[in-house]
Amino acid sequence: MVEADLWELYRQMLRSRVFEESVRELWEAGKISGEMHLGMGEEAVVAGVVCQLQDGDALALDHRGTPAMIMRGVDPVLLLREFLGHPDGLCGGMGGHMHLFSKEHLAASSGIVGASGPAGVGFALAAEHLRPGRVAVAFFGEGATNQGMMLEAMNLAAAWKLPVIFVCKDNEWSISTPSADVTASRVEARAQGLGLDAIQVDGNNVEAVWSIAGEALHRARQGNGPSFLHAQCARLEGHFLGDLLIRAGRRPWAELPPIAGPLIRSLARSEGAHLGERLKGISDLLSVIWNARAKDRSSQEDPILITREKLKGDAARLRDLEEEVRREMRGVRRNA
Amino acid sequence: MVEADLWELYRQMLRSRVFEESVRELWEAGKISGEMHLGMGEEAVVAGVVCQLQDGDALALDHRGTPAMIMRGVDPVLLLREFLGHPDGLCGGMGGHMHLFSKEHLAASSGIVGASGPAGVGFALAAEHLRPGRVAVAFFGEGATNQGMMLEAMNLAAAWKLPVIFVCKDNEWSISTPSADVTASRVEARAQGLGLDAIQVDGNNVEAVWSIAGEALHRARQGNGPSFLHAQCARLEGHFLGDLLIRAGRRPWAELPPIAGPLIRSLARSEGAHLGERLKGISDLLSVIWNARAKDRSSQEDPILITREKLKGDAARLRDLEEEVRREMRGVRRNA
Amino acid sequence: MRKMSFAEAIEDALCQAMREDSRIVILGEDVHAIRRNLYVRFGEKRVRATPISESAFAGAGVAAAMAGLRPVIDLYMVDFLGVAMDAVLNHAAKVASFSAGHWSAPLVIRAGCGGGYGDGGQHEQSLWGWLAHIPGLTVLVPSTPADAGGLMLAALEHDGPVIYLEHKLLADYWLEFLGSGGRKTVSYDIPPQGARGAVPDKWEAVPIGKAAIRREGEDLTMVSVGASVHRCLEAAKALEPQGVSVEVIDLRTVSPLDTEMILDSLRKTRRLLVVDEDYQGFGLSGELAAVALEAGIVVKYGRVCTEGTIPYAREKEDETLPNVGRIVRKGEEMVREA
Amino acid sequence: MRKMSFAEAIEDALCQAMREDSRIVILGEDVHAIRRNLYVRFGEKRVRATPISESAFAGAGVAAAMAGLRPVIDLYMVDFLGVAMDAVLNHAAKVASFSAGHWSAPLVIRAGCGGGYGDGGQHEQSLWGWLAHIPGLTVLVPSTPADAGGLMLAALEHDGPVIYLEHKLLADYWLEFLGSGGRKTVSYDIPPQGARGAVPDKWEAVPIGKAAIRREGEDLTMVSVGASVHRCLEAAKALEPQGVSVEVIDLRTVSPLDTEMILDSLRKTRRLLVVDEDYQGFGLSGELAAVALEAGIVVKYGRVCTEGTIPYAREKEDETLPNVGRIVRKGEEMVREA
Ligand SMILES: Cc1ncc(C[n+]2csc(CCOP(=O)(O)OP(=O)(O)O)c2C)c(N)n1
Ligand SMILES: Cc1ncc(C[n+]2csc(CCOP(=O)(O)OP(=O)(O)O)c2C)c(N)n1
Ligand SMILES: [Mg+2]
Ligand SMILES: [Mg+2]
Repeated sequence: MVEADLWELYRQMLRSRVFEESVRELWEAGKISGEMHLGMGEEAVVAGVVCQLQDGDALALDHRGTPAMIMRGVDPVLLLREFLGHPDGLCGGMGGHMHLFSKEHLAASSGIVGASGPAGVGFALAAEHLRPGRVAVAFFGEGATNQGMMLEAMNLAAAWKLPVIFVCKDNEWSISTPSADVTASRVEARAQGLGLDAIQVDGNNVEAVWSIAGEALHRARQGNGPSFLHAQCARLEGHFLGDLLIRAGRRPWAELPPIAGPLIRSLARSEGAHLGERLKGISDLLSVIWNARAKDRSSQEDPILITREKLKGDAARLRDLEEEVRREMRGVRRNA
Repeated sequence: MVEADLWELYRQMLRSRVFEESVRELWEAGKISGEMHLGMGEEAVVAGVVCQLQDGDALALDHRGTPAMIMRGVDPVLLLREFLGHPDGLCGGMGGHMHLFSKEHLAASSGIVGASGPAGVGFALAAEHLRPGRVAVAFFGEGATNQGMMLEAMNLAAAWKLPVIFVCKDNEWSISTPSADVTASRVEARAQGLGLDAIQVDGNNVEAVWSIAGEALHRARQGNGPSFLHAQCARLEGHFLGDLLIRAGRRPWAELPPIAGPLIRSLARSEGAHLGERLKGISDLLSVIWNARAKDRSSQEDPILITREKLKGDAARLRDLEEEVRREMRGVRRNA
Repeated sequence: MRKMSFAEAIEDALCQAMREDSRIVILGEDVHAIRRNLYVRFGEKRVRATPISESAFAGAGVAAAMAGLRPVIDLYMVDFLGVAMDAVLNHAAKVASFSAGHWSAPLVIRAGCGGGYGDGGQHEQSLWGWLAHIPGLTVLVPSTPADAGGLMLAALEHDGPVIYLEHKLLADYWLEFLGSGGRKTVSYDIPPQGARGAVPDKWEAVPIGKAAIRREGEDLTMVSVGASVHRCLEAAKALEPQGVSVEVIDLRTVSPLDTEMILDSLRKTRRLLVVDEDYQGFGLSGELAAVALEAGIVVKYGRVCTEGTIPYAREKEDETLPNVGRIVRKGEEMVREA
Repeated sequence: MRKMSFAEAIEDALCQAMREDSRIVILGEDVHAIRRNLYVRFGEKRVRATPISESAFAGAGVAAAMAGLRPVIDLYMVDFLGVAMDAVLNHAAKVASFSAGHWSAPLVIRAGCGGGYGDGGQHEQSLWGWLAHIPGLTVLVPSTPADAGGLMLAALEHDGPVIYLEHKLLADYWLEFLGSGGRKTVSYDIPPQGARGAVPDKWEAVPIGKAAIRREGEDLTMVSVGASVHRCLEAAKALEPQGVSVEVIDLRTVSPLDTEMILDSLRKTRRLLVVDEDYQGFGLSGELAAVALEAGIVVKYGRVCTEGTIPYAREKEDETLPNVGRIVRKGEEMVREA
């Protein structure tokens, strides 16, 4: 197995991060429409897997597909143009960030939660027939493990021993719902219960992800079937840009008052649940905001900072690398 | 907990069996149209659960809903009229055996594999709100545990701690597919993987089913959440009446020749898979027929015979009971 | 009379109904946050957050309705009904038929629909005409706050499955949630009459199956639903100086159609222009043509609909969805050729 | 020219294509048994039995098609598409649009459709008009053995998603599987011209989007598809003695429609009778009305379709599905009133 090149992994992670910083700016400036789900916080998981893919390997992505696209080698200019809705974007402005398609890279995303499961299986099936030794990777969140087609896909992959790696990026949230509140079992248990080898890995440790993913990829390439990686990571920018939950945590004085009025009326009006239950409702909401705040732009859980820390020994090289990445992305921004 | 009354359980099982024998005759006589999935072989599983239900408990059934309807107390005359397509059948002739609905008994079936999962959850939710202490039971086959909505429903029930019992009648077949060939894990493992207590029980031992189901029902009634029962049983009449697989096993000399011609051509023609693979194909088909034959009307795996054996000590009582049941069902047939 | 936003009207009507009828429960993803006021008021058992398991909780909603609850299945976008379609097509819609009318499934499936904010083709579909194809379903699409509340009440009182679609350009919280996200740097072409308006002091059901004439006219009948009704009204104004008198019918209920009102108008104007944000082929616009022809009314006919997958890029999207310019041009064409 | 059953024709064409193109794979429940001849011939990797996981294997089919295979998703009944609708609505149909035409999903979804054998409302739907509402899908419904094979070939060659529906009254193995089960005691109203007929020695694709005139006539155009085409032909014969000359158009492709052929016929007959086994409202029958009106052709219009959930009881079912009696009566009415 090839050793992880931490410098290269960091470079790819940083490329994604700096690219998404541009995206955030442009979105805030109103240049990008609709929802914008960033992958900030997932870079180590994505890099650890994607950076060891080969020509002919395929990628099935969810609504946070940008980092994987960037690291897979899709031209960032095309991506940014797509987000900006240009006719010469990656998808001619037809898709946007939730519907990214690069045939050349066999990479496709979907805005439907869970759809990357069946897509990964289909890509793997095609690999088995047409490109032996090639694999497919499906990325998705822990919330997607409650979606029927994802569960079906796991069984199908295992029953057919297909070369697909399921990578669950567990940020503990499904939009505003702590996934644990609506999920009756641990993620590994359900993958195993459907016949998959399931391995847990620290999603902020890119070398650990690389090494576990490397084994899974190797098994798949050898025809030894699918695997399931469960990687913990943080959601550093909320569910999407402008997430009210996050805004409420960041600037409570500005964001909470307009919400508070109706809530207080809901607490006070006659007819409804008992007061105790209503107070619990309020406290539930506050704890959701509070908990979401905990990881918001958390530096402890930022894979970029964590990885950077390991490279600080060679400060000069680090500076050069970071300057190079920032230069590349400035160029991207200019050309988009 | 109430002790199992083996005589009563046997009576209910036999009622279902004798009723379905009539159905089989009428179907063969062309009086019943379309598919006909009998529950012969499942009677012990169904009786062990259904006979301890109470007013206000609900039943979500699959395409083999007849035994549960009979044992739950639905008028067999209405059922038979329904199967015969009479305007005064249980559903006015609108439903047929796959779409049986009795509001009075809160019992509903569906011809869509897996649909009884969500239905059981919904019934349980209504019980929680409107009829505390009442429960729902969902019956389905092991093949249905590959259907997404069934998997989703298990998690939902567990996450919400709803009073629902999932009862998997495992006859090892999904129509002509040995379920094990397409299922990557054991049934219990997937139920547990989705957060359910899963218990295995011999589905031909009605007292064992009764006792395990009794505990599960008790837990559910107390508000202690859902359970999953995995009951092995046999498919005594094939997937449905007229199942070609079963016919081929029963009367190979008559049924195989028309099938054989094209198969032999498929074996012999140029272009296609290697001969070895083709021969494996033929042998797969033969083994499917062979294996289906093994349980076809098997007396070793017939829950009626197995239960009867335990009651043989009191031959007179047994004779009376059987005569009474047969008399009832003759009456049903006359009145339908 | 009070004034309310479209979104407030729905919530207010729902709240009134929930106070009066404890069988009403709301199930859906994130409802503790999205329906937070109802969550606090009625508690977590009646406003219950689900996993991302639409086929399970929509299917459960059908059975819960059969067993006595009045579930509101809250579904984010109607696009996501794809994963739960079996519950609608083969269960909710068929319970009453299968049971020969002995049993019914009175549930409401509530979802956001429609585009105009650049979210792409898997999040901006309308699909009301598609759903209306399925016998046994009632499909409601309000275009004003008063109807939004009144039709929600009607949906909750109806003894069968109802699809209730709220257009995201009218419901401000959706637009804020999916489009603006606190940004002041984006703007939308929001129909003001649809987004805010007068509502009754106490909600009463707006009858299902009754359309509304939003503007009377003599030369051309525009039939529409949802946000497009307001586009029609704008187009009608633009056509006025050219001497074209336009009648605008807001269907409000897509299924069952108010054929009587439509036919009365067509007998007068003899011109039918359907403006439908749902896909053009095999849907509402076709059905309205059939309604006219079946009644033997000879009309000039045109349609301005969404013809293909909705593009992400804002300008492309605006051209794809029915817009005032396209409506006016088609209207001119229909009158000119007469 | 050879003679073949409808079912043999499909298998034969599929076999020819599979010999020539190793990218074609068949995925579906029980295909080792249902497609046993192809299973033996091409092996278990190309004819692969699935679990009862339609959303996974249909979704996988979309991606496999994108990555170079030509999957045929074998789905038992079209009714079961309910559980896999997301793969169709939000994925298969949208890949080409989303990727601005750079990528496509050439898969075939093959399913049984239609009723007439007493299997109840969750197993006998047609749904072709419903599916045709979704932009990006091609919907094929053959009515003869020659078209069954030729359209299967066309589907396999098409560079996009195709829904291929085979009517169970025409495909003998479905009827045997779901209806007779070896019984000699039941019989069905099988259209003989549809169930068996001449086919070419070597299959060639029947062009997508081309209808066929099955009978020429002057007074009334019947437009239909699938088994109902044969009901129309029977009805046309029954109307002949009354001096009514009927033209019968077999659409063969529901989407995209062959509007040219339809309009040519309507210009001649000025009467359009749509006979559609799919549900009546918001579907094919409406779309055909719109096609006529959009072209500015004034026609008398009628439709004989399935109006509600299909009943299980055979007599009720026969009354619900379009039958010759209903078609004749409607035809008479349309000519009488003229
Ligand atoms: C079928 C479907 N249901 C609901 C949604 C709305 N939705 C978009 S993202 C999301 C949460 C997904 O959670 P998870 O899979 O954990 O991914 P994360 O956003 O946390 O990365 C939801 C519910 C959707 N897009 N598709
Ligand atoms: C969603 C769906 N897919 C496929 C079918 C066709 N079908 C009917 S029964 C059946 C097998 C079910 O197997 P299992 O759940 O084990 O029940 P069993 O028939 O063995 O009792 C299948 C595939 C269906 N009715 N619904
Ligand atoms: Mg998550
Ligand atoms: Mg089984």
